[in-house]
Amino acid sequence: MLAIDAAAYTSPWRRVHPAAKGLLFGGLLVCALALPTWPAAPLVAAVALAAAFGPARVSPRAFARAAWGPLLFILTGSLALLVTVGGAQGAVALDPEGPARAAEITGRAAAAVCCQLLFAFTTPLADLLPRLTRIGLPSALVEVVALIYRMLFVTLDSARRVQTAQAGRLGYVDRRAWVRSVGSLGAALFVRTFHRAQRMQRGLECRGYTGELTVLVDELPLRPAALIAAALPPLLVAAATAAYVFIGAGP
Amino acid sequence: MHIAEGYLPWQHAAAWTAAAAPFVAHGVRSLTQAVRADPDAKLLVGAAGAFCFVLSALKIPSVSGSCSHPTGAGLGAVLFRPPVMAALGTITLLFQALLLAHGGLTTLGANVFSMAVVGPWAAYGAYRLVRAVTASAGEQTSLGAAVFCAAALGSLATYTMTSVQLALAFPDPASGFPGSFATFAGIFSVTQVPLAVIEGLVTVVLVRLLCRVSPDQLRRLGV
Amino acid sequence: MTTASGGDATAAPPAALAGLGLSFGYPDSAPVFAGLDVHIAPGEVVGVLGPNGGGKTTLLRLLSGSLTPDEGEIRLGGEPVRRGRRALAELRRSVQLVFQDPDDQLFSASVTQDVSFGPLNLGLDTAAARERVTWALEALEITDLAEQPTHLLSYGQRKRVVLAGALAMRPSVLVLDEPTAGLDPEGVESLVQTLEGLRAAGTTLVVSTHDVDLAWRWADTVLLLDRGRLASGQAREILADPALLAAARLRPPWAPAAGRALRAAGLLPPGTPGPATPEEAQRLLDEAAG
Amino acid sequence: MTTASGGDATAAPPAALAGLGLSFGYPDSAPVFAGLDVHIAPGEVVGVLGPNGGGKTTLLRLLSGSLTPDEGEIRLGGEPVRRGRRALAELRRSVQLVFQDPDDQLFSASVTQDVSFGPLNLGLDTAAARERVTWALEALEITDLAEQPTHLLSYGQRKRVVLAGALAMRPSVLVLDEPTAGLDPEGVESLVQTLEGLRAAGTTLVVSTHDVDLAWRWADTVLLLDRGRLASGQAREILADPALLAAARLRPPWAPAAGRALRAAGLLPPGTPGPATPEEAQRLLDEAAG
Repeated sequence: MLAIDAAAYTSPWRRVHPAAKGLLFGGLLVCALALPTWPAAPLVAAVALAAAFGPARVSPRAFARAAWGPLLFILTGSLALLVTVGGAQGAVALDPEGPARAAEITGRAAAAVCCQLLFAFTTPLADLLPRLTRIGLPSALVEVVALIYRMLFVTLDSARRVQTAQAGRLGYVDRRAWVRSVGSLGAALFVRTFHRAQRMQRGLECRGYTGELTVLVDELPLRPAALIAAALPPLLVAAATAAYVFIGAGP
Repeated sequence: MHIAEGYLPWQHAAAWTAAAAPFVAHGVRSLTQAVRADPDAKLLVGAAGAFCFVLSALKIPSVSGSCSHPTGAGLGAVLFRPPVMAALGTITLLFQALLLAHGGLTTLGANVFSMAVVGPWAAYGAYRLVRAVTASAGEQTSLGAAVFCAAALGSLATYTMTSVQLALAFPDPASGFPGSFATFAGIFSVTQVPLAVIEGLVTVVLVRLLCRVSPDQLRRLGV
Repeated sequence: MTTASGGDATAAPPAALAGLGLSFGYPDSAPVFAGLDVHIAPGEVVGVLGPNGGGKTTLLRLLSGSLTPDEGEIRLGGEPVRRGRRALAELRRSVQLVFQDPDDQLFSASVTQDVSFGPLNLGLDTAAARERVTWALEALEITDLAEQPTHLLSYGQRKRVVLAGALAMRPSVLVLDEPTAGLDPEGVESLVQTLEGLRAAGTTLVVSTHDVDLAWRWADTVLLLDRGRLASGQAREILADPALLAAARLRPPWAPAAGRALRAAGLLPPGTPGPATPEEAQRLLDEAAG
Repeated sequence: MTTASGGDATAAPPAALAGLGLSFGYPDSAPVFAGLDVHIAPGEVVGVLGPNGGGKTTLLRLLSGSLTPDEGEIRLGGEPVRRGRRALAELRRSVQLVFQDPDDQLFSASVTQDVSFGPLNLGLDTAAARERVTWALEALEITDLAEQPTHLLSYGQRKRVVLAGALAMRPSVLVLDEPTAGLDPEGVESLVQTLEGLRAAGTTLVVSTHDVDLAWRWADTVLLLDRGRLASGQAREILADPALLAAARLRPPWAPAAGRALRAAGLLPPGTPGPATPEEAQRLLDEAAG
């Protein structure tokens, strides 16, 4: 129903422990943010994309569709960096430093977005969320987060069907109708979601619910070899960047 | 308008995370307390969270003819109060980052601060204020005006805060923070001011309907 | 329903609604149809049958303009529906889709408000919209529900309100997804009666259902669908063909077997249609016995 | 099912589950039942039939402890269920209720997680709970879904997962609200096969349905309900009685009429049970013709 989510469940890396994937993509993300953008950002992007389209077999089309939104934000945001206001050249002027600054930020953010997306594309939330207790989050919170994850799909499904029904009766034909339709859609979803919660409460009581939503979490082996393999790419990117900077600073 | 992953320098990302943390911690504490006190509350909180996520995924018309999404900050603040919204908003933003690629993980703190803290608090303040001022004007008018102001102001406050965050991260080389704030706010205001008005109208339609369909639920929530 | 593939499509009488060469697939999954042809004659009741996941709902959504085909075209009254917002709005107005779950289509606080949603979107003024509402509620025999809040209605009542909301658009074709699901036998009977009334008044009905017995006694033509068209034609020919039904993973209806048995017993003259309902069959048997 | 009114209740064999003198009403509305008696014998399939709003779901919820009767008592294996949390928990464990809409009972994102919820609430350790999950998924033939996310499953698959969740509690009675609603004929058939397997393994089944034809061929006993009990007894007696069916606003099943016609045609010896399915009737006719 949501493209990234659906892809994550069929990812060949699904059985890899989330911690290993977190280390790989998190490490690359840190490289992109903390190291000098040139050359770290292109290196990070290249390594992340190679991993994604190679062993993790992420569909390039699905990836491009998902990346489009954040990239659009990055590009429009960077437009603002091209100009300077209130300076010596008058109210609004092109900033001679602007293009370099915009390019740097665009590069860094684009590399970072790759890391984030690829983690999302390979890590299903059903595998990730129950493990959040292990990093110290209260179990009541984790249960609520997991419950929201399940219920949002049911609600999203309702939203789509109500919206289709409204469109069939020309509910989105002009802006006025649109406002009325979205408002009544929101109200319908509110009512339905809370009724659903009440029915779910009954359903869970039949299975002995007393307040704790304890479930079995699938065992995923966390092999030291996987952790080392996951840590290697970020370390290599960091080393390559350091070497580049060192050589560049040399004679 | 979620700040994308990697767009903020890491120092800024860390600072906004620190700024948002106490609000989120407070929200999570009140949420977990409510859930521990009453096991029924767990499913209701789940419903509220799912509702917040789906609400912010709905499409509303914008000037350009394309569409955008409501922030939901105003409605959420009126229905669930700002402290709970800090927690629910954070969960929503986390799901948006991982499921929709809206906003990032390192920029989660910055986005939480603008969308789950500043927006809801501004909306709630506006709601309370307008409610107090229009108390004599009749329930329908008073509620309608208050809900409109809450939703519109909540939306505007969110985008103003995002502009502040971007301006602080990228000050104008000549005029510093004020200049770049003017630039970012100027670019966003073209689309965001009409969107805030539309979000206000949508929220009024929504709350009016809820008053008729689900008055008990609203009373329980204290609207 | 008359179906045509390829060249003789032009020779068929003008269909109320048709799909020519429809191809459609949801993103990231196998196509549901490739090159499907569907012709729906005016004033017919068309039964759409097939297994779950066979594409019944997808076809209904394509025909009513709530999905756009990847390839192929929809024809409304013989005219191809052009791409673009205005043509799409006209298709949606003329072909109203009624969902299986009435809660998906009820989003207003009161029955009148809900039924008036469509007419108001057509740009009618308040008086004209009110007239439409009154007429639609009468046609569905639920005038007494006009002022009721929607959330207090029974399931069967909600189904009728949703139908009234669709009817208030004055569609030429009503497309119904599993209209009898969840209704008790009495509710099914009374809904079918009401829909027969609409058909008598000139509305074409396209109905998806799992109920082969209902399709046997009610549908004029039948379309068997399992990811692509399996067969279409006169209901009583298609539904009497065990091989076709097996291909569509359906069980046969009871009526043909009962009819054969009654003819074998000499209680029905050869060549006459069999009983449509078990009550009819019982009556024939009782008459013979009594 | 054996039913008893008044004095002879004690003479009946110990029921797997019984309700004696059940009265119940929802707040602010007329009572649904007053003094209803229900006896369910071990190992039976009990069909609960009646119009919408007739109290089928209410009865199923009372029997499974999801509602508490205003008056009367529930007996589990002959023993009255005392009021109080522990007795209620024991009733709920032994009598598992499966709702019509699977989304009302699936709260977890993964199938294994969801099915494990009940066993863990019983206090089983991880290994024992995992064993129960494996066993329940095998019994419902959905072992391949173990790792799937619930929101990507089809409707029929979700129905099976909910059933597995109930079965993992090892109940003595499974109470199913409209288990076949929304399934296509093939889905109905395969679900009935699976449930028959559970019955063969000793589980008692209480099933509400609108499908009189299904009740005829599957249920041992039937309970007709329309705000109070109308009748109960052997399925093939109750469902062959037109007067009773009319009182419950049900249509008769096809099978008895078809059976009569076949006997009248001399294709079935008198006294033998009629065909349970149209396929069977066709086969008899084909054999006679061929």
